[in-house]
Amino acid sequence: MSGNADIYHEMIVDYSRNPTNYETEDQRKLEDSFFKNTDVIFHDSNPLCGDSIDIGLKIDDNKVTDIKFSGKGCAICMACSSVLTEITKGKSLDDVRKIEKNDILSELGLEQLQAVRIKCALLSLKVLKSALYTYLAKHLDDSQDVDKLKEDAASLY
Amino acid sequence: MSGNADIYHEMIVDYSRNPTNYETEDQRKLEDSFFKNTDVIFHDSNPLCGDSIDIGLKIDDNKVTDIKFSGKGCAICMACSSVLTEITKGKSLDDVRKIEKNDILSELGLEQLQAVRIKCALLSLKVLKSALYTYLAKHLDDSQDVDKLKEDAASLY
Amino acid sequence: MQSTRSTFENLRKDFPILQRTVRDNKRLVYLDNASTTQKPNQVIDSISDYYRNYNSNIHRAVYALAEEATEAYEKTRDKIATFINVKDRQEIIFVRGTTEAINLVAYAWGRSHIKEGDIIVTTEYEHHSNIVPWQLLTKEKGAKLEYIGMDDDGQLILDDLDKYLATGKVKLVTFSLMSNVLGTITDADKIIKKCKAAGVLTLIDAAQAVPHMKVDLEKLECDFFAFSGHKMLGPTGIGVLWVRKSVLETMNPFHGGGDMIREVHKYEATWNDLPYKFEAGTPNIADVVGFGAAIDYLTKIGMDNVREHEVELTKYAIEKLSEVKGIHIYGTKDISKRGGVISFNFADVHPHDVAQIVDGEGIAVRSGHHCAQVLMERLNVAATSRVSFYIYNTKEDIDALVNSLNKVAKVFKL
Amino acid sequence: MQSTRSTFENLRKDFPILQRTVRDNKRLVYLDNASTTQKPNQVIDSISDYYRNYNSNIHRAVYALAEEATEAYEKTRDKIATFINVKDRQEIIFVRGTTEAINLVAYAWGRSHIKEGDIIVTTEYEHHSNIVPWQLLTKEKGAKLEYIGMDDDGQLILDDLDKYLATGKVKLVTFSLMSNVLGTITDADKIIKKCKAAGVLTLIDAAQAVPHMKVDLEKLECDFFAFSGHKMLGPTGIGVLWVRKSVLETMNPFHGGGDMIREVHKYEATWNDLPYKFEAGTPNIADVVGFGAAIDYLTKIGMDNVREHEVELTKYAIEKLSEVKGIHIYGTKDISKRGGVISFNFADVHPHDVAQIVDGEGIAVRSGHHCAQVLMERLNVAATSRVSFYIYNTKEDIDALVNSLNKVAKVFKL
Ligand SMILES: Cc1ncc(COP(=O)(O)O)c(C=O)c1O
Ligand SMILES: Cc1ncc(COP(=O)(O)O)c(C=O)c1O
Repeated sequence: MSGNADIYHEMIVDYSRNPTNYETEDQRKLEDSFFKNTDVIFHDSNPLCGDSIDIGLKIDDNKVTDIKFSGKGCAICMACSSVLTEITKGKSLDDVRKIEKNDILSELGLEQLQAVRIKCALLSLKVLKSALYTYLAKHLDDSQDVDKLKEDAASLY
Repeated sequence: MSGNADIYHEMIVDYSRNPTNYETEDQRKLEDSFFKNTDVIFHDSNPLCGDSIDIGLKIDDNKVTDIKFSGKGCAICMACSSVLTEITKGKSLDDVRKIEKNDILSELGLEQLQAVRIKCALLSLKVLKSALYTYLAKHLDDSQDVDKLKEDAASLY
Repeated sequence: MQSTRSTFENLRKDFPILQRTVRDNKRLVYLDNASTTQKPNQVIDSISDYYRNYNSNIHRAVYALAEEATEAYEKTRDKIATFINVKDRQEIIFVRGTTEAINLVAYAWGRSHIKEGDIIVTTEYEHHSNIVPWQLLTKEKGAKLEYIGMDDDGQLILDDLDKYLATGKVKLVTFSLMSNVLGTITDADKIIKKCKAAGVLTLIDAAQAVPHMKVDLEKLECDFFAFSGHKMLGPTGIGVLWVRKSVLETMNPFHGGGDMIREVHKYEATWNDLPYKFEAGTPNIADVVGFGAAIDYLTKIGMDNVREHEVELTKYAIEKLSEVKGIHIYGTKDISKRGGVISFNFADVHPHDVAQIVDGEGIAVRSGHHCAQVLMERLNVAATSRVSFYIYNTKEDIDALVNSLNKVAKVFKL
Repeated sequence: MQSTRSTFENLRKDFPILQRTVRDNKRLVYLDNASTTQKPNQVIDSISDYYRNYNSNIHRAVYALAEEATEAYEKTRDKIATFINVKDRQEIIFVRGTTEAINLVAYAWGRSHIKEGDIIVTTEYEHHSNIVPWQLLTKEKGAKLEYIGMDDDGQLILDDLDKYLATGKVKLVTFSLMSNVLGTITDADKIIKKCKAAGVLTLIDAAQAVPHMKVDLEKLECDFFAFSGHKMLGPTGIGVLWVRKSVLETMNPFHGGGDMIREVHKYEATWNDLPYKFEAGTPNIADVVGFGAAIDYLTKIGMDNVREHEVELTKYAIEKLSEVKGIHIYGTKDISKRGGVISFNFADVHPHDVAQIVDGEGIAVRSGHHCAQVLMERLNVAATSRVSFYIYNTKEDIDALVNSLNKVAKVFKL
């Protein structure tokens, strides 16, 4: 394994300081907070490290028209969440379902991340998939389909 | 340590087959059973091996006028119980309190017995001391004295 | 796989303790394997290796040691899954041993699922660890504990089970797959089939089974399954509870603490994913690693070969013991229905005295109630002597035992 | 006793893991001792020696191996009694670790002594293992869990305790003797005095205290006391619960099974003497033996020397870390009130990222909530970085840490 610091290239450090599609706790308290106006919100946390992420989605015509995240996490978590929201925005629900872990990891050069940090990197993807099945469970009659999505989320790491 | 079989000299084997001051389960069921006519009975067992001993005492004028045991145990246990009852019979309560483990062990040449078998050898002494404090607790006002006896029994092994 | 016989002859050299002598230079003949087995160098060294090279707490830390320790710990879970044929590693919980496993079920499942009037069914040949937890639970809940009786051949009387199931009140049937006293192999398929038909859950105490024969949980279809590492070449202090996922999901936490939580707030907490929800606190990491080495060792031999070896020894032992005048062997003589455990009594000599005299000859034999006092009552004996075999035992061991019994006969003038 | 400094310099050679390198040949600098410590050869070898020479189940069998194993197992109990100054060995119960110890109390004492409306008091700086079991218990019983608050210097606010005690409803006050995050040493004497005056029992979580300073239970006068072997040079999987005899005698059994019973009949059982009543099933024998070796090792060094060594390191570390721009250290700077645990944050860099970057330099540092999320909430942080020392750490280790933090500063452009 190469030096651990190599993971922390410019992009990740930048994202960690300036996450995209991000709302702070204070912003969420405001009247016009994105999170007060979504079609679905999901929250999850990493029991091992305490990283904690919310994702909110606006969905229209089976498309994710807007997405934001909020919460606390390490640089890896914040960068991956940022990239994930960028990838997701505008995609059809079907395409969102197809997002795989490597879509995120490769974008940030994190394919070699060790197991314990993978959980930091993929927490937001897990939350996104969970948000989606929560939404679909309400709007879809096909419970088998939803179960598959749920399994998908559970087996991420 | 010398050969284990050396422990099993004639006397022990004999006692195990013909215990003295012993009542079988069947005898205890009879009308004139000793155990139906005692001043105190105590029961205890060895949780490690299942040896299980009852001792009954007849007490008169602060003397053990008669004593019997019943129950199940190995040769060591049966021999030691036999010897113990022989020693005890006729003694004043004060003298019974003074009976020590070596009084039994030395009688049978068992001073070198290993720890786990010591419990077989001394179970009946423990039961006797417990029987005594049960009796005294009823007939004596001095609870401190009884407590000491109780401790005595507990610290045997 | 090479010839089985030479495999078993060769492996004795892996067990350093078998090279030692006891009691005035007597060769150690270890025949108390139902209690705990000896360990091969491969297991002993894997534990030292862990402490020498990558000891660390697991799961939470990011540094190198923690990464290596976590991987080794979790790899044992996978090895166990393969060994007992479980598809979902989340169903495998590490515990101290079979006793803790069964108590965990009694607390974390039992306390929320057993109600007044319910019945839990066990058997007359259970180990105390599969009786006492259910006594405690049924007493607390005002439920009832009932027993499947045993016939004189050491087989369960399944009519009893039918009778209890017919009441409609049975919530759990719990039994050992192999008796630790008689060696009887329980007809688990039959019991489970009856229970499934009645919608009743089943728990298998496999402490004596997993070490000695191939067990396939896909086929068994029980709901709870428990065994101990130390009875199968593994270290002391580690065992496994397997619970079917759908049942596990209905269970409350057992111990509260680190690693089993997701989020803790002052007045409430949420739980970690399975199986971690049931593994609170720093686990016995080194011994999990050692347990993995034990499973590797057994896998290499092959569990069918282990069984075959023991069948051969058991047959030989029953034959030889039967030739000694005054020996009474308990349980069935049908080898296909029993494992390598033989309980016997020798004339009127108390088993303790038997054990002590044969110990003088270097032979380690167990005597007593074997944590099965209910069975002792059923057999109407205070105790038995017991020998039990494992992969490193030989026919010479049995010959030595028989010789030493002759010494018992002499001392007690039989 | 020879010069202390040379003692501590010499003992590093006893720890094989400290000779290894990590991450591209970097010297291992192990600074996560609050999580688990490394083990000296003396401990590692005592475990191998057990398995190689006298492995056997204990207490019940009469043969030679069992005699030796039982003696070694029980000898550790005596060593522990001496180490923490307990007169009555029957008060010492072997458990897996602190987590199991506290849960045992919650089940075996709590469930029969806590009733609706009762209050259990804990503190804001507890480990999850001293919070979650009480949440579970108080929820089950309709009782309440209350917290002694912490001031900004990391000291408990004992006025809170007075307030709760005044209600007359408090049944137990439970606290750690040393915080695993801040290193704060709790003023146990003061708390216990107040509780005794109010007739309230006290439990001490000593997981972080026993390994690092002299503890005297004759003087402490608490009622329950728990610690883990793996945090004090001992193996994983073994720990101690001490309970005052008069309290222990009021407790129900925890696990049912072998060794904890006196007599088992079909529908009822009676219990073994203390402490065996609370040690059901085959215990972790090998690790009890290893734990004994760890206590011997620490006894030889002397706990006052251990404490002195750590005070020196902690002083040095606080000094050096304070020189790094952007480092914020939590808790008191008064060394007499803290142990060798330092939690800090580094500017806006998340502790995980700090840990990962310093790990690249071979330095094992912990990041996260340290199983103390209630404290994290109190400190208003998501996580901290934590370093914690033990007998084998040196000032060079701290210098290496500080150097690696400069690397973090560079990566994150601080
Ligand atoms: C203060 C404190 N209490 C309890 C524990 C739990 O100990 P264990 O994980 O050994 O059960 C720890 C260690 O993690 C601790 O630091
Ligand atoms: C059938 C059976 N069940 C349970 C146990 C208890 O196992 P442990 O002592 O490892 O918890 C044993 C072993 O003693 C056993 O033989």
